Amino acid sequence: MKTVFYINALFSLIFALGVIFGKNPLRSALSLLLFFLTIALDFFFAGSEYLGFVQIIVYAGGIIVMIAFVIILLGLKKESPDYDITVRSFTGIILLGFFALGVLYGLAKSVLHLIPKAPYFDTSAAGIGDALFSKYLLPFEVASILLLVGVVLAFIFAKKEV
Amino acid sequence: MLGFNDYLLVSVILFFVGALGVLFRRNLIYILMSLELMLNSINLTLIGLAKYSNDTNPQVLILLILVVAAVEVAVGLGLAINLMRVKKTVDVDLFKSLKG
Amino acid sequence: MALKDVLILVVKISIVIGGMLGVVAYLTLMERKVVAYIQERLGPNRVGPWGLLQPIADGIKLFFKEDVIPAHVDKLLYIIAPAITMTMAVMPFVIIPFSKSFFLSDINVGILLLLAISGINTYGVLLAGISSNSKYSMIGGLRVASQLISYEVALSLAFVGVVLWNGSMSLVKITEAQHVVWNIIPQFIGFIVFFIAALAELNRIPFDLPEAEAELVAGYHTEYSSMKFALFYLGEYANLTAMSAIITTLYLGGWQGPWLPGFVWFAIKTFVVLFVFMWIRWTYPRFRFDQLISVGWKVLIPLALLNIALTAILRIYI
Amino acid sequence: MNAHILLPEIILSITAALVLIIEFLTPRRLQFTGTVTILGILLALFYDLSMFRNAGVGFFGMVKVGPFDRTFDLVFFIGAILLILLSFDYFVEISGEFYFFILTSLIAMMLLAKSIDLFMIFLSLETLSFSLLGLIGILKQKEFVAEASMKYYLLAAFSSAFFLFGIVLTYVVFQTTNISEISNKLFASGLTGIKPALIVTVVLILVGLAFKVAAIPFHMWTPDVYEGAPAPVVAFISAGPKAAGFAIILKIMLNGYQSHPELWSSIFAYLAVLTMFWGNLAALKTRNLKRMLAYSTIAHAGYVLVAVVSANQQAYAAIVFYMLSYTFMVFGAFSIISMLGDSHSNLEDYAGLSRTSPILAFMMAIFMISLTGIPTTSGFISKFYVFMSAAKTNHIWLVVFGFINGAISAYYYLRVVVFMYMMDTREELAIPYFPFLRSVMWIAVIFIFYLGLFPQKVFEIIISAL
Repeated sequence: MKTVFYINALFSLIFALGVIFGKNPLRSALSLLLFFLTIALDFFFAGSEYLGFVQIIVYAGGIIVMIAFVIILLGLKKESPDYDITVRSFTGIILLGFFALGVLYGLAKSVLHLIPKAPYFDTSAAGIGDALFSKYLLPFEVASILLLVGVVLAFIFAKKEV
Repeated sequence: MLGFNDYLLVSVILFFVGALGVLFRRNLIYILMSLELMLNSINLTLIGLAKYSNDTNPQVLILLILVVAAVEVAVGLGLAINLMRVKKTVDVDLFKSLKG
Repeated sequence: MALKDVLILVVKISIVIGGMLGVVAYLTLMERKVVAYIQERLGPNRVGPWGLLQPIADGIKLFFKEDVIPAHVDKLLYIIAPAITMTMAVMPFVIIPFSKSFFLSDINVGILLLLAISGINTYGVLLAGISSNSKYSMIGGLRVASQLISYEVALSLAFVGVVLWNGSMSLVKITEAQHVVWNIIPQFIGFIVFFIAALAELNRIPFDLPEAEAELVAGYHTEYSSMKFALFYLGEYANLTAMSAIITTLYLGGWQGPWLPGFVWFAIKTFVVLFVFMWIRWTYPRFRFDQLISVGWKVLIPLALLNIALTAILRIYI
Repeated sequence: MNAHILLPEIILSITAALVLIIEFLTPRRLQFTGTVTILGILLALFYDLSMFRNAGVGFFGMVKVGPFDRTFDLVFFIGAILLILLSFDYFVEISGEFYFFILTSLIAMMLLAKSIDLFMIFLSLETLSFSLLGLIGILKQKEFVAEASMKYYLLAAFSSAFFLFGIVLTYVVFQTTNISEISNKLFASGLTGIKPALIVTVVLILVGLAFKVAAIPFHMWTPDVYEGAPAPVVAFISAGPKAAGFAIILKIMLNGYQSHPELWSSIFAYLAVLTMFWGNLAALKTRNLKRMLAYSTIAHAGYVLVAVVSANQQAYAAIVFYMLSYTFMVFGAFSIISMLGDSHSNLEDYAGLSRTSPILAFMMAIFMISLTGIPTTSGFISKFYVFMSAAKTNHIWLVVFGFINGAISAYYYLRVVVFMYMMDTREELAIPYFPFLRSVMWIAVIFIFYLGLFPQKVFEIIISAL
């Protein structure tokens, strides 16, 4: 199980690097799609079929198509000097590296003791729905407001006239 | 034996790969995609947490984070279209007209 | 899993895929015959009796044609695009129950699997359009992207109605729940929405703008030839079959029916739906693109939401 | 479930939906849509005040409402109403979604001040960021606005990803996202074994919060956004959302990690000093008034962080009081900037204003004096309360730094006054008569002097609400 997980993680990493170092925007978008699929596989491994499929539906069916659509619409092609390393970005990257090491170190030094909350792991849609509409009712409502804001915002920015 | 720490390790690494992309790229579309990487790697921690503490709640959080991610992309792409219309480029480093 | 189970599964899979490919091949003939009768012609009748060998002849012709890969295409994407289309067209049959006991698998969230498949299915057409690097294909690809995103929302909302009504996302359970009344009666609005959205998902007339011959030559597959073109062509019919089978399962009671065995009922219903699809194709004119998008967002999605609200009310008070 | 404790938010959500429908039916009737919005806000305010003393936990432990949170609401409501008034004169023709975004950002801020669940805070924060993005980008076809909204979006999304990661790691450490449960667990079992992880989570969360209050590592967006965005929106951003940011800081750090101040106290102290100095020093060299106010808002965030460090009852009240008086000061200043117009916000444009329009120049001088913190104005009183609370908890060095910064800030605030009164005008600016901008200006002046001369009553109300 561990090997399978890490092989999958390796693929995630490869696709993630493919996204951030890619030269062709469209290829990067596809790499991102494959990355999302590996994450969906992780959800399947953990036993949560529901989340895995939702992940594929939302990302593959919606988000990546949207990104690809905009890439074609804007006519973005290969841009050879798309990234260059200036002094500022270099220091940023070094700081980020130290930050990452710090986070890993901090997490490794502490004892994270997980206590099982239930006798078994409930991955059914019914279980998730119960939690969503009882304990997480208010976040759910706020998320709906957030979606509405997002829709109106995207509409306002993307439409032609003022 | 696969444990929670493996999930945590992978998710931290992927998160910072995404953050690297945000800092490193100049094209707005790439930055958007890197933001998606960051949000998704967070989901990986949550699914590990759900699995190893037999808890339903992190799964709900994953669903809601999906909502946030979708909104972020939609808004970001709308912004990109607007920028292309107004400034004819989506290269964020070329936006320097606001410098006092 | 014992060896015997594996063998049974392999046999089952080969039956499904083989049968499916056979059906798809003959669908091309069926379509041509149907259009011929609608237009008062005879249709193909030279190869074999009543033209029955026509698909085989077509197949041989396509396989032996020269496989042209244009110089300006993005090769990797160009090659995988038709493969995605064909694979994803076969995938829904993994969970469709053909009869009471004959199905490949039954998963709890079957409907989500269907949605995920149709999500990935988009990429076949989209990639074909983009990678071909020609204007017609590009426009076709763009149209596909916007069309499929718009109609997938309506499609999923129609699914929600069914899930609410039957209380399960497993296709087997949904079929079993229809043994008294088919879903088409309590879910009639949902059925209409689903059917129209399915037409759009399949890129069929009146929603076939991605490949509108009059404007775009052949849309996203303008640059394809030979085997790859055949894959697209067959993939289209495979998608059509899959969609008909899904409609049969979700709304027409699946294999349920009196006297005849379940499998026969399933086949009959699927063919009726297929026939309706073809009938529509040769009867209606094409939409304009803005009409297509506004139908999706302003008519179908509100209708689907209305359907969900009504279903919820019915579920509570009946 | 106790849903009635969120009645004001529910009223506002309904109003927001109504605004969208009105905009759909009769597009672009600014004053009508704005009036409906104000009515909705007033109704919500009425219920908010009538339930002022009602306290309770609701929605399965997601929100906890007490009188203190409702005092924060007051700041948000005032900001929103003043913004709507400013918008009547400032915008010629915009889509009515502007008011929708005002309402959603108001809802998000109110929920931020009330939620006691970390994830709830994250979602409200995202809603707030995107609503503000809508306000900033409402004139999207202008080049500056397009650029400002992009910068705001990028940093907001980036920092909220870090914030979310911090929350998730907190969830891992405590297996709960509820702030009071976290606090209980910390009291019960202490830091053994989890201290490094906790520091990591605190830092990650701080990244997100520093962005919202424009504190030092994530302040970069402020000058650009302030310069590019429409002036009324800038006033709104520097008042309400900043107060909301401080409300969350109080909530997470003071309520959640109450028992272990060593986790966050010193970080905030350094942040406060750095933020103050950076803001004030950067403001010295800029000659654009909007940009200068952006740096000054960073400096003011530093002053408020001083109160966060001292973390006693008086500090809590001082923060609310500070945000209340700051709201009036920035709205006053930006109402005058709006009158001159966004494209005339350089210092040179203000030269000789005392001759062309003496009232405006006088008012501007009052706002600048109040921002500096000179007695008889509310700016002085609010700073006084903040430094008092710091002095009481023996953070004398913070007070000293605060005073040094006050002196530095006097230079650039008073330079505006010097320009207005002692320089000769280069070109005549004909300023039309804007009834709504002027009324906002008068409201601001009245409250600045009211809070400056009779602060006791307001302060006592806030203290009693704690």
